[in-house]
Amino acid sequence: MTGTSELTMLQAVNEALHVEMARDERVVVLGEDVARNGGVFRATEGLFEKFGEDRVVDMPLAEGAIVGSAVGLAMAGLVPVAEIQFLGFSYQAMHQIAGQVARLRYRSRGRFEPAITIRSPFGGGVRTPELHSDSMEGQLANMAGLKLVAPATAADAKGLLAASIRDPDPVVFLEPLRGYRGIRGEVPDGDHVVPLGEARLAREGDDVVVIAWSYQVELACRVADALADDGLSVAVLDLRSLVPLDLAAIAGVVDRCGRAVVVEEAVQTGGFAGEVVATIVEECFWSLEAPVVRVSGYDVPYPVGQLEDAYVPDEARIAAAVRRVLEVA
Amino acid sequence: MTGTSELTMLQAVNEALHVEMARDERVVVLGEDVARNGGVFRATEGLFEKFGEDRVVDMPLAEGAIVGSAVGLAMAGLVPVAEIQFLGFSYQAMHQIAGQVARLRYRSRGRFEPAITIRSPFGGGVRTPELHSDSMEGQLANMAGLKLVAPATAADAKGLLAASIRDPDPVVFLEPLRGYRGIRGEVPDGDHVVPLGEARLAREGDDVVVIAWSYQVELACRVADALADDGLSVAVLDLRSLVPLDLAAIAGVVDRCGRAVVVEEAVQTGGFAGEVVATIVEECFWSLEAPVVRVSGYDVPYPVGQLEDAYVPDEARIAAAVRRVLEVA
Amino acid sequence: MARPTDDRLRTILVDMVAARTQAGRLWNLQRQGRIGTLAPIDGHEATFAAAAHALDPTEDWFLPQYREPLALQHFGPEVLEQYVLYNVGHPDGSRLPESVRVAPLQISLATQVPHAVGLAWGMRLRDEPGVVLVSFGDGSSSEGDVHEAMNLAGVLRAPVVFLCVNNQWAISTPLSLQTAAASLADRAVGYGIPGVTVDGNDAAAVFDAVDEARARARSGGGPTLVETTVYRLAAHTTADDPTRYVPPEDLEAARRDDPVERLAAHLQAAGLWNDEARATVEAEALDLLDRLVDRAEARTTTPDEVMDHCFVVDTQRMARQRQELLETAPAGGGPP
Amino acid sequence: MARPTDDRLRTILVDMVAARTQAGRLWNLQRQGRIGTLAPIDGHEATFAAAAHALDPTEDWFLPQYREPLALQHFGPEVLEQYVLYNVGHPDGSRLPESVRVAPLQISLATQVPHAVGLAWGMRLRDEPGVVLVSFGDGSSSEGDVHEAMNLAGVLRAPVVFLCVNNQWAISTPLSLQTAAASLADRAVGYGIPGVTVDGNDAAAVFDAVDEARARARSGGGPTLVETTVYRLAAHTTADDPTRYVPPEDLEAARRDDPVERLAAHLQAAGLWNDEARATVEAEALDLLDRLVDRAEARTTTPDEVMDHCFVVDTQRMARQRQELLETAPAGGGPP
Ligand SMILES: Cc1ncc(C[n+]2csc(CCOP(=O)(O)OP(=O)(O)O)c2C)c(N)n1
Ligand SMILES: Cc1ncc(C[n+]2csc(CCOP(=O)(O)OP(=O)(O)O)c2C)c(N)n1
Ligand SMILES: [Mg+2]
Ligand SMILES: [Mg+2]
Repeated sequence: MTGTSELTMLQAVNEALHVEMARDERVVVLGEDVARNGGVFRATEGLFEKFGEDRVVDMPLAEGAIVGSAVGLAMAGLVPVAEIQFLGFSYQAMHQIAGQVARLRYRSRGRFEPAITIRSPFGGGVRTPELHSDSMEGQLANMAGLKLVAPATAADAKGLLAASIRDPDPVVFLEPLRGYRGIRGEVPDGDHVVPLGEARLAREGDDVVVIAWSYQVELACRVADALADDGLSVAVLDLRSLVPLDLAAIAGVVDRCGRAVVVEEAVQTGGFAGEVVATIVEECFWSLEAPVVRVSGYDVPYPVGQLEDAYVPDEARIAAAVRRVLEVA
Repeated sequence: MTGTSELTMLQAVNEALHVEMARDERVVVLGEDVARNGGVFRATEGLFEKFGEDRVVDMPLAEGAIVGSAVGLAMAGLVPVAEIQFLGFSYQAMHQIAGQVARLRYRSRGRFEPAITIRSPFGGGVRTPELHSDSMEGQLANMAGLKLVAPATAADAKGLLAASIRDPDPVVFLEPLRGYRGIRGEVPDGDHVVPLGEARLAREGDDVVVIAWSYQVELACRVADALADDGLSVAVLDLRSLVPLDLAAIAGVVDRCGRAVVVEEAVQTGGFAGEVVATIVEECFWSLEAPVVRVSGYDVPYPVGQLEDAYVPDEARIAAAVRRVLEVA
Repeated sequence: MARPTDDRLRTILVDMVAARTQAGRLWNLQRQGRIGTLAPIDGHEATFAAAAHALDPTEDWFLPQYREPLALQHFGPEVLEQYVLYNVGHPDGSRLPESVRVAPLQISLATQVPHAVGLAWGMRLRDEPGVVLVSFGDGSSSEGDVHEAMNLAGVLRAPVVFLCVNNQWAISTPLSLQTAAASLADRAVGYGIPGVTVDGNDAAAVFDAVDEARARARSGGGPTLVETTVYRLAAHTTADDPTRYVPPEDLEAARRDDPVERLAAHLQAAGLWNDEARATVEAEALDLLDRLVDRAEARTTTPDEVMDHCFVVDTQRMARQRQELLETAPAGGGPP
Repeated sequence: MARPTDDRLRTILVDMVAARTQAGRLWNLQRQGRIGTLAPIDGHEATFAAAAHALDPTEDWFLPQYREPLALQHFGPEVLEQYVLYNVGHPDGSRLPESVRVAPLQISLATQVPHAVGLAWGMRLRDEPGVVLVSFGDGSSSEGDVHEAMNLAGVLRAPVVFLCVNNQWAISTPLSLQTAAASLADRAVGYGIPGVTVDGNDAAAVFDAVDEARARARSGGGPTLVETTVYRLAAHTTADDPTRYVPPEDLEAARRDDPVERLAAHLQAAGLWNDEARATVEAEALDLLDRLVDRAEARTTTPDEVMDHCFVVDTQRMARQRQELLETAPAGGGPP
């Protein structure tokens, strides 16, 4: 059990589910098309066959009931892992997510344990229909009582999902659509847990840091590698979890670099990048040698296919922002 | 029609509704208890009697249907003004607000006009039960396609509500519970419109600016007045509308003062104050003489009565933040 | 199913009278500013008390909306004690001991209905024998959550009793503006589950219906929708003025069919009840309530309790907020 | 209500055959990478085409889910034209001219159902005579929106026809896991409205049912729920592999009751249809589609169109974003 295997992010997610269901019989997987079909992306493939229809459940098409019944399952002492087929449809369940999942422990003063994980694919770049690509981190982060996790590598997808399922607090776990097959890497076999709340320095660097999460880390790393050829030393900080946010890691790298770019795919206004900028101002204002720059989606709904490339932050926009921040005297 | 009257904020809201319904027969008011009862706070008092049951409608208890049918009314060319009884229950309608209201024009490429206003009381300080006091500006601001308006005075409540109803874009209009009876002032009689997107300098000042909206402007002004006795010159900028955000006004006052405090009542992480800080960094970083400080709610759900005072930002916390920002050399 | 014995009905009546009496005292305390907004129970006593008595508090769950607690004595004295604490605004008021199978009040209407389905389903997965009763109003029945939950329960054959308490009003909205359905129990057929409407002022009928639904659920027969028709005899809450919208003649008529008086008359005829018994129950109820109010008012909070029980361990930011709070917050809170 | 004439049925069949033919071609285009994910129509033709024909496109509205457009020729040729444009990923594909009373496809399932109620209500407020038909699947019927909307429509007596297209599947989820209801039309009684189930492979029966519901709505009789039972004969979408979950024998049986073949046989017997007619319709349908595809592929976008039609006037920030976009974005988009 000490080796590694090369997996896509999707396979890593699937493996984490297999390991956690085998490890803890309280774990129950529920969602639309998760059982017999193994999920529309195959993230839950093989679970139904292995763990049976009591623990892997195809639900009626009603996100409110998926999340709402997960609350009840948690009250019964189970550990539900609910899938929302695409994050944009979590709006249908927001009253249960923000009002119930996030507050079950708080309301009951610790009596009930909301050991609930809500997994959902999100983000663009793959020409999905409306609402399939929406990024909502900023909104979810503002719902107190939820943890919010967004891995950028296959290994982290496995290790952070395991940690999320084991965590006694509720976690919204975001899986980048583009990463499902587009990100692969060595993943530890068997038990593999990455603690929540610790950022990861994806690239060392001293001139400027790009702070990102999820698929944008992949883009940022490519930019860092490309700019290294120009002699620029670009650090990349992968936040990994937005709540809890690793304040110390942010401060550490910004203190060192003095310049920062924050990348996200969501609508800019009210997005989580703004939170990161505010955090930088609070934690290490005096280290800043230039204004922090956000690279975000624009302030319009996520568009249809032909306009997607215009909307989604790409390497060129990130590189331009990095250069802009570095140009400031 | 050129005089003014002293009104509470609640009366100002009510007056705006009366004026707009009389002015434009396409305006329809719908919500829970808005007709025969005149609203649980009496914001819609007298409308049912004056405009009849076709235009002032008590709806079944279903926020999704209130907002969802408002979308249909707008498609029919009407101008719905929907009330969500307390903002915390807008979660029940979030799929309609974020996914439908906000995107009706965008999706139909301008065919349908979402001239929809969603009014809702929000904010704490009056010992309401759970979810009645939640502040959700950060979340709503991140839903592209929505305007977001939050008046701080009685006159603005009337003028901005009129502007919101007349606006062809959808507006979420936030009314502070504490302000309903706690804020009063001179309000122009008859037609009174305050354009959306223009901040208001509520207090002149040169040393530091407190940026706020809704009831927090009231608190900020009291702090500014109190600190004036100590010889401190504290400006207060009332954003009035969060989307569109008045970037020029923010830049102008921060450039002048060099120091800023942003106040909001919501959960800090992911709240709109973070957006304001990021905006300041983008617009006027080089003017900053000290880190911008946020005064916010804490990162927990809005609490029950006895813990409310510990949670809600008050004058003492705002004053302490102002002093802290001023102390930075 | 067997009609409840008169002895059982007497226990139910005792609970109902106590609830009515305590509701009156709480109303006055609210008017004196000693407790927060209150939702009176008047008119719902038979439904809530009888439904509770049809359950086994050691195995079954009761998931309430917000009016129920005064009539849930069958689930243990802690329900009332914590309800009083809740009403003085103390956060611990929403916590019941592990042994009490009652959930906190639900303010976000109807959201507890899918919880009930999940809880019942979870109990079955854990081979626990109990059922879950979830209570919600006629107004709440319009929320999507109720539909999604009843449909899911039908598919899962979850051991749930859906208790729809139709008191004809949702604040100011009468049933006729709430739905065009002839009966809310008619919803059941759309989920392939049994549905029944009973007179909610008839404690025996409610007991019967819930008892039958419970037996069905326990034997694997799945969920049942039980609608009880009652009339809200008081204001929606202390913040409401029903004279603005309730037709006085309707209220008058409903008062003539008061559930407490009806059961009292029946038991009086059976020789099991009289004015003296009532006076004793009322006096004890008030005495108990007053003691609980005193006790609740004596409890305080420290400001940083606002941070407790959000996460198991504070995040870095929360830890700092806790620190700031201890330094800056006004002294601990107390009753209103 | 009168059964549709055979002439009317022939028009419906022409639309159905065209739809089936075009769906096949679109499937191939998707496989060639020329269009995006597609939801085939196979098995739904009779329901959609007959329902459309029972409406008056100059007065009534059709609010679709996402499979319908190929069979909505009755509402005008623009429906197909824009659908093709939609499928090549062009934003204008969701815009129909003012004269075409069809809403854009709805991806967020069931959210269009309350829209229909508001639209119908609004038309009545404006003294317009039309009705609104809203179409949604068996899977979508589990969403809270459907409940809230049908209940509201019952109260308002809104002129709406709820067309629940029960094709036995929601992606991989069979009806038996979707609901325990014997029929989805059984939901109607819970809202005090009429509900009827018809064989959705029988174009005449669908026409009848919608015609009757429409007449009721127009005469102030309020909404009707019409469930049509059909079978999804193809994959859920081009991204789906139904062999993982559809029992082959069920599919085989359903294929034997193909709605297109059934109506063709009827009209052939009546002397109104033959292989030649079919060949002509198919050829014309393909020809039309190919022209529309060519035309759609020839259209492009400029990057800053992504900012259009969000607000009437860009906010300050949006104006800057538009500027940045024009400077940095990759050249205009085209088909996939
Ligand atoms: C989701 C939601 N919407 C609105 C409210 C505000 N509200 C509180 S009680 C109430 C009426 C409830 O009526 P019903 O369900 O019939 O219960 P009753 O008060 O009659 O017992 C409303 C609208 C709420 N608490 N939650
Ligand atoms: C609110 C929402 N949840 C989930 C999805 C993902 N999804 C797309 S189609 C579909 C199944 C729809 O089934 P049904 O309503 O029966 O329509 P059909 O595809 O059978 O025509 C699902 C789950 C979605 N688009 N919207
Ligand atoms: Mg009621
Ligand atoms: Mg279907």
